[in-house]
Amino acid sequence: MFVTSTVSPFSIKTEYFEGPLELLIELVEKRKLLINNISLAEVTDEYIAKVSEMQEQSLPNTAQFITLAATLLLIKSKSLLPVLELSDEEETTIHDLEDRLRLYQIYRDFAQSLQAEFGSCMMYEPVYTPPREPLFLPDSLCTIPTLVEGMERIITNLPKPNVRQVATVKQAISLEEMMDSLRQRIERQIKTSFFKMKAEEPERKNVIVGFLAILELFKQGNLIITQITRFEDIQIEADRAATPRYY
Amino acid sequence: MPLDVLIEAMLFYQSTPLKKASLRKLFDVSEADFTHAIEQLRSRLEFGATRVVETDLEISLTTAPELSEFIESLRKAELKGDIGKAGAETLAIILYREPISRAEIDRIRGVNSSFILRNLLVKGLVERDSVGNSYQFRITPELLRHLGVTTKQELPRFSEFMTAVDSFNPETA
Amino acid sequence: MPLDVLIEAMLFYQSTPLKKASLRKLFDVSEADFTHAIEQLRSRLEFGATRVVETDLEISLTTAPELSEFIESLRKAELKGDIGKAGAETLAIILYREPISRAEIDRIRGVNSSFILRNLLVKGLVERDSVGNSYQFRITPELLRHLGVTTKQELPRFSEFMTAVDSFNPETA
Repeated sequence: MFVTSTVSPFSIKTEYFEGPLELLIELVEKRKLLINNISLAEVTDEYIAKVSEMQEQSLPNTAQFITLAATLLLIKSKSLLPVLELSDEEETTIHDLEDRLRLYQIYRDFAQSLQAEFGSCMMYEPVYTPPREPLFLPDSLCTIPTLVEGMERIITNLPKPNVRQVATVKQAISLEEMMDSLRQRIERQIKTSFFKMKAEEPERKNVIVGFLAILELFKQGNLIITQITRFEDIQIEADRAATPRYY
Repeated sequence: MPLDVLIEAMLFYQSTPLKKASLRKLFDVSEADFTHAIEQLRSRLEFGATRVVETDLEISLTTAPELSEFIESLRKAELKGDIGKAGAETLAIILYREPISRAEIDRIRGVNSSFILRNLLVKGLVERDSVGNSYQFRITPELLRHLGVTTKQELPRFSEFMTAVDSFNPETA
Repeated sequence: MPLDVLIEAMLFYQSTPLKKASLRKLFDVSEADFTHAIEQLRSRLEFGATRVVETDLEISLTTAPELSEFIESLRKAELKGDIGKAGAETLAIILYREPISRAEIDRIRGVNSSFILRNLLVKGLVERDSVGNSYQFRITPELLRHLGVTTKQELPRFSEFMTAVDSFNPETA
């Protein structure tokens, strides 16, 4: 695709995904899973690793990949941490993602058969042979001013790559920013040692990994979550006496 | 002269896709008569070298798909090119949903499609009409020629694909 | 594929008279088989819009003589209409950028220009030269005289337009 020609020849060549849905469906299918909350939670880490890689290589459309990463993280956080409260809007976004992905999968499957079919059995129009008798029929549009106007229209309609890039940069948030805001939100609901972890960890990327690891611990039951009364702080403890306590 | 012969003459003479609406206007016939004439033409040509390729708006006369290898042997080697994953995906969406705006295509693909649409326009595989402030995209006979079918309904797996997409409710489809 | 269909495909696709001797050589058939196939083709086409026209040496596919009046009216209509906005744009690119290939014209305009180019060719406003596998288009000397252009550089805003087109790189679009 066109990206290989714009990326410098020295960058590492990785499999290129044009859109976030394309990447997501690929990850789900690679594991032979159906599209649902469980499978989406399962591929979240790998999806995020991939987007983080894309961000480093400054590939196009990264912003759209990050938006989807945020939804995936919500799905994953909710599956590992059922106490996490989601807004109605977030519930809808999650539900819509599954539907969008299923629909996308149908189009993508059909596209694969189109791609295989394309050009394999061409039907041809006759070769065009211009008339032999030389005619010359200029009309009222064949004047220099009209043609200059035509040229102006063409130039106005040329795609403006730079304008588009600037617009994308403005709205783009980085993967780290997105993860940070989600982390803060979970912290508001649950007390954990995220702050401590962050202070000890200068590499932002590792904060993400740490965050995912903690979520993973919940799932594996290595942390105990206690909520004394409703609306009160949630206490998190390690499940083994030997490990240090988190609050 | 029967209408089907006149239409064939016109397609043969122009040897490029023509608007069905202009043909109907030229011959001053109803849609039913026109459709009937096209059917007659299709069945008359069945055992010959040519086929009628038809989209919602256009019609064209081309060589039969079974002749593709033979015609290719006559041509100077020419790159047919691959449409790529993104191109095929965009075409699949247009095939099902035409006429469709870029915004809707972007929504289904989850990514900006302006580059890919421009590419498909340049190749003549889709065309666009200006509707209000935006463009509506449609497939062209050129695309069907490349896929070796005379109508999109003939595409392998097309009805299966239609049913699958239809089963989604309209607001998400 | 039956021989008569192959011959029809060849005549339809090439849309120019072909040497009978070369066709026989291409299909590696005897004169009798060839003549028989032509007879079959003639009778199959009898009720359609096209006819096989044969001279001693050549063979071609044309519209039936009964349709000549109709075809003539099409030709006149085609010559009568003006080139339109799209025609003026295409003519403008050729004027400023000649010699230019169709692919390049399409790339700059962002749409397929093949139909428009035919119209400009028919009207004698542009001409084409075969270069390798493709064609290069130029303004005809008649139109240049009509426009009063002697050198491209004296065209209005020449360098401004050239810079704008040159700086457009579709790879990054």
